[in-house]
Amino acid sequence: MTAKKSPKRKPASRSRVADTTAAAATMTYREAIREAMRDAMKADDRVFLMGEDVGAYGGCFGVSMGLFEEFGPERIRDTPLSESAFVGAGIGAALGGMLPIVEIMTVNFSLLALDQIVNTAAAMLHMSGGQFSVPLVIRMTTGAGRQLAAQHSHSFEGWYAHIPGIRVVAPATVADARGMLATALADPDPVLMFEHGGLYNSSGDVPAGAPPVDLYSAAVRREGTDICLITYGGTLPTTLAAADLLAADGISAEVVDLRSLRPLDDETIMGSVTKTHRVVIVDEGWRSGSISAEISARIMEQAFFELDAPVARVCSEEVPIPYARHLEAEAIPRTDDVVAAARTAVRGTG
Amino acid sequence: MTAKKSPKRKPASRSRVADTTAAAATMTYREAIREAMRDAMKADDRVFLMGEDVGAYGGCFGVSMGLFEEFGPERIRDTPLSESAFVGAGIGAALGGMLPIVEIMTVNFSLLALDQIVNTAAAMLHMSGGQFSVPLVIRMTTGAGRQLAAQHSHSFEGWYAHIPGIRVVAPATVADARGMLATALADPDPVLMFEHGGLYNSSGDVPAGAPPVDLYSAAVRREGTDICLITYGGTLPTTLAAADLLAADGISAEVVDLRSLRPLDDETIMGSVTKTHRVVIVDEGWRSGSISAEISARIMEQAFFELDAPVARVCSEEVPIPYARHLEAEAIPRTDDVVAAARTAVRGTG
Amino acid sequence: MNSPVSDRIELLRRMLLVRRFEERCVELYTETKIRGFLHVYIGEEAVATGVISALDESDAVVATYREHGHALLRGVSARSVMAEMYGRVTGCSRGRGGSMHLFDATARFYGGNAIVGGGLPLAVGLALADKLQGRNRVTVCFFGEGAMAEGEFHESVNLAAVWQLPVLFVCENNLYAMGTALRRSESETNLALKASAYEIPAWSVDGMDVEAVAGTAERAVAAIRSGAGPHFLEARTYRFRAHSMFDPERYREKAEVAQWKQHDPIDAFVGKLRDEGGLDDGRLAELENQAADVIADAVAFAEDSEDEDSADLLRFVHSPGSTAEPASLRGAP
Amino acid sequence: MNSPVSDRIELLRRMLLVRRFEERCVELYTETKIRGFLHVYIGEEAVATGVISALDESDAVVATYREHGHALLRGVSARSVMAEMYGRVTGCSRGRGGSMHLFDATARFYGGNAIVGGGLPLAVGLALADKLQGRNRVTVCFFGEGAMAEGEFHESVNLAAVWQLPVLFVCENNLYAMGTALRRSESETNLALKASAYEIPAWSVDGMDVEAVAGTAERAVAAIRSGAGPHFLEARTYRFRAHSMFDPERYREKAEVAQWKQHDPIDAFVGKLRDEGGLDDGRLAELENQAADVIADAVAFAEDSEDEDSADLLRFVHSPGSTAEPASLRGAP
Ligand SMILES: Cc1ncc(C[n+]2csc(CCOP(=O)(O)OP(=O)(O)O)c2C)c(N)n1
Ligand SMILES: Cc1ncc(C[n+]2csc(CCOP(=O)(O)OP(=O)(O)O)c2C)c(N)n1
Ligand SMILES: [Mg+2]
Ligand SMILES: [Mg+2]
Repeated sequence: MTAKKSPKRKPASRSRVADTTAAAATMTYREAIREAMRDAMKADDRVFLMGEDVGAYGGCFGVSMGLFEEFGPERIRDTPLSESAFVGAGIGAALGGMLPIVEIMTVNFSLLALDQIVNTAAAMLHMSGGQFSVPLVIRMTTGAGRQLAAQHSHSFEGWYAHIPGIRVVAPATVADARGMLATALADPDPVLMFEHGGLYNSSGDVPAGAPPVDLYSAAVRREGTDICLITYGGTLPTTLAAADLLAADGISAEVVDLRSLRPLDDETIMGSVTKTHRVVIVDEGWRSGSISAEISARIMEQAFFELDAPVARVCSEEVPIPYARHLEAEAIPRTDDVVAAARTAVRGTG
Repeated sequence: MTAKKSPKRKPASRSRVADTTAAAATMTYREAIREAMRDAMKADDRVFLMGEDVGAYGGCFGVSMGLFEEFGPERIRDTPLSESAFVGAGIGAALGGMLPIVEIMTVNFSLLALDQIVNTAAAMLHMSGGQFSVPLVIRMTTGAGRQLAAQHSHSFEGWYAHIPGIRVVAPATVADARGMLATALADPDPVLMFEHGGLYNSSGDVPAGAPPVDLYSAAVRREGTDICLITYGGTLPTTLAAADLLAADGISAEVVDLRSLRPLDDETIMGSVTKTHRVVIVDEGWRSGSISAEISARIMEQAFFELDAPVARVCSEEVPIPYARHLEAEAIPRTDDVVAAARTAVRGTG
Repeated sequence: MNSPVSDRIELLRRMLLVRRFEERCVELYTETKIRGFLHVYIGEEAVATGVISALDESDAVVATYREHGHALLRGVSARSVMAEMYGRVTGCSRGRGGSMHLFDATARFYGGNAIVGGGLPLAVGLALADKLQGRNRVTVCFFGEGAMAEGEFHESVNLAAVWQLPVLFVCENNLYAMGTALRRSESETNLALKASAYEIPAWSVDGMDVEAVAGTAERAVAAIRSGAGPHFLEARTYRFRAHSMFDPERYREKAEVAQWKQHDPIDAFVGKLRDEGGLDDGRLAELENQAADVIADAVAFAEDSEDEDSADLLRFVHSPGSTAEPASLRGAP
Repeated sequence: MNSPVSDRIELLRRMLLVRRFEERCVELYTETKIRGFLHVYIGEEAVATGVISALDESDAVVATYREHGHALLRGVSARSVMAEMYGRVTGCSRGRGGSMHLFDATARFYGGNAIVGGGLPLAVGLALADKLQGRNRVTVCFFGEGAMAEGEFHESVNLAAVWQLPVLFVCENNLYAMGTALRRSESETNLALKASAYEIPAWSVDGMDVEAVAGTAERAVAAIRSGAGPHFLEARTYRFRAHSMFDPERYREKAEVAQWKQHDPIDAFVGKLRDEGGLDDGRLAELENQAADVIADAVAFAEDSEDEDSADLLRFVHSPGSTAEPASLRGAP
């Protein structure tokens, strides 16, 4: 399968991407993903998008709007409602030399395709003794906050991060949304990209040339000295807002955006822990067995003697996300929760 | 749905169970599960078993051998190969007033039914505002050690423990295998029971009357003072063996068998931590995002100042379980690994 | 109201109530009183009205996320449905479900499922329970034509057929799954023919003709009750409105929609009843007023209702009294 | 050996090799040289032999956990297959897969899948890649009749049909899924009829007659290559041995097995060739010897091969050089 590799790297190369978007630009998260897909489709004819209503409808959240008209029904491919088959077909197409982008409307529906993702996509390379790599990118919407209730609102990205053989990324900024897809397509193995539904309308800057973003390093979004707030995806804004409030309160919080949930960037995490000696992890996943537990456990293992206070977690309440606005708001991490947890860690009291 | 409750409790009541097995007995883990199912079927006509080849074939691991002849095809119900539908049918039957036991041959196949388990069984009671409880028991084989390779050998019980609305239990002893099913059937909510394939042939004693075992308390399998070894299911024997070796080496290890992975018995865990001040968690799940991470995080949160050393984890390597015996053995927790980790925790060196 | 209904005016009354109720819901959505996803059934009312009129009280109904009408027709009160969409504690799901998750135990209304195809295995299980307990009840399962591509459809219908369970599978074929036209999602677009491949009786009916639907459903339900096993019914209908409140409708021609509106099930039935006598302007106005009153009362009720206490957020994750309940679960920040 | 084969002796040679190879595997299993699950194809050889003889080198094959024969017939060397069952680094999957996970990139043999029905979506994707790249290749997907109850069958065949992809779906109907008889798992036991409900050409063939299978497969493959879209082929066959090495076979009568053994595809073909000339004792002995030599060589190779270095356990979880590779992943105790 080596033959596949060199060209597969193409879409990632700066030059190619630069061609299409020279100057820095401000756009929405939704547009950033769309632009990234458009670039990739132009850069490599093995790239195609498939999923439910990605074409004629324009994407259930409008992400692929316009691509159907630009690239046609073969490459912007509407699928029947058959999550297991079209995700599996994405795996097969990847094995057949394509670079598929498969869109699953919402993370809850991805459970219908979990067998294909875990038992095949993640295991294929190893089961075949290294013969069959699966250069597949699966994109899906995740997260709560839009009153979509218990079958449309969960955050399983941290859960997926348990599976060896796949990468799990969660772009939280417009620049990352713009820059991670090319890198994901250039990766020879399956990459799951989680887009928090609450971020689609957020807007931000994309640097000139829309530089590719790697799939393993966390980013320090804000420097601080008193405490390290670790988060990713949809809770980055919440966490940055908390850092502002803490600053006003005289607490200097560093904010680490994980970006990649598998693998985790232990180096950046421990670096910040060693600097601040106090940690709060903010994670929209359900608390028990969340990625925040893994991070806490790794800090325990790698930086125990650096800690001045136990690592704290601010997660979603362990409940199927309810519809009613006030209940949903109560169920997911709020800025106040983060502030309170940070105060407790620093001063021993919220 | 309250009407359902009182009779539903029946199978759990000592008397009923006592009728059928008065004296203490020695049996295999396999027989214990079978006896528990037989009792339950006799005790309550709403109980039935369904799954692939549970009937005419006798169960892929022989657990239900003989029950088909005893209870007939209606109550020992062979299903087509349709994991999603028959698990979902179990949910529906539970809503319809039955107490179904659904057997899934192997944990990997349960991924095909995950949508029904997570999006429906776990969420139904809450989504319906408390109207529809789902008294369903799902049994499945889990774990490695039999050279069944990457699609038959994983340990997802800790992964399932992330989901609110279900209980996850993993009987590790014959007595628990015998005593947990009645309690699970008496529970008004979905219970997932994980049976490690390596335990089926193990034999042990069942106390007179085969007393029901609750679904929330961990058991201290061995008392110790120097270190606490926390485990469950298939790695209990491994861990007890390690405790023996440690004893010979002058290290007194306490062994905690979690029994229930959701909910976790924090009280027993913290009790042992407070007593020993050192902890090693042994878990056949893949390390990252395993239940061992959650336990470590909780100890961090609830007993940080009790720790004399960082909590350590001995987990499976993060690889799809390989076929070759030596590679498989290398991939899963071994007694030596546990001993080494415990030594390091106690003496700062393995 | 769940005993078989012959009264033609009653059928009209029900369709009108559903139509007006949902028209009001759309207004309330734009007023942001209702949030989340809202999928209306406008144009398809004859299907659920006809089918549900063929059921007994003891029968069960499993529906989809487009189920306001099914809930009302099954006897779930307009008050509790509206309150649910408002997210109130007085809602049929105590505000936890919203538009896509309406439930009612007394009406044996099992939801309300936002996973396409997710209700089919449930219906099979409900019917299995009846069979095992020797109860002569029928379970009706509604789903769209798009759901027929899901593996759950295939597995569930086969299971019901192999076990000869009392299920009526009702496919609401409105020709689109969001923006995906039937011909782009199913290689066999004759859905009754497709279903008959499972060796079960499968019929098609004009889903815009409430009496045709009611008549066919009655025959199917009677056959199922007599032990003839599962049946499949395709109702050919059309969605007059957007899929949800977020649908730009770029996938179908306005002309096609206009064309179908010519066959509005309510207008058609009104016309029929006028021609054949039994309905005049006065009676019609009366029905409209009744519907308006019920809806106004439901909205007032929802407006005046309380929200669930936030402290009860974790209630019903497990059954009350379960040793797995909150405290242990609740993770304080 | 992947170009269409007309030579009848060659067909026999292949069936014999597969039969003798698996008979040896069973012995090696009892000698504990081979472990895990072992599913043999004994009695069904005519199916894969006939179908695979109809393929070109450039075509792709997706099989199940009962795929030793398919691998050998596709040209995967007996040495690498046997070494794989021994768990050696020289095995076709470097010892990581075992009996259920045989893979070979050069033979375009995509496994080896232990999830019933799991290979179907894969085959659809492989065919989609060919269509998108304008390559005139065919993908053949083998699965058992039990797999037809899985949702993956339904979703995959529909997808291939809607997109008119070059896939040949081959159902090896051996009447049982472990202990479950076809009539207890499928409401429609005429599987070709069932498949035709997806609006694709669907044929049945006597799976015990290698020439009949080869001829039918050739017609199907030619049609697919000419752009006629996916085809379905049911091969009626029977499993002479237990499902796996752990099967007490309580679900079928010895008489039924004996009855089917009367139709042993190899005995039948040998008889036919003898009658029609072209095969005599000498030639047959020659073929048996050839097979014996290949197998003896394969066993010797496997015996002499090395195990993978344990230090390489985490190789191939990600592609070599990936930033997600080991160190970062490996959790030292
Ligand atoms: C498993 C799953 N996939 C996708 C969706 C998103 N979705 C919601 S409704 C819908 C269309 C369903 O079409 P159909 O079954 O015809 O029912 P209709 O909406 O036309 O009544 C889709 C794709 C979902 N809710 N569940
Ligand atoms: C999804 C899944 N369910 C169950 C099993 C266990 N299992 C392995 S083979 C088999 C029987 C399959 O029967 P069939 O498809 O007819 O193929 P055959 O074994 O007869 O060749 C079963 C149930 C599995 N491997 N995967
Ligand atoms: Mg539709
Ligand atoms: Mg079979």
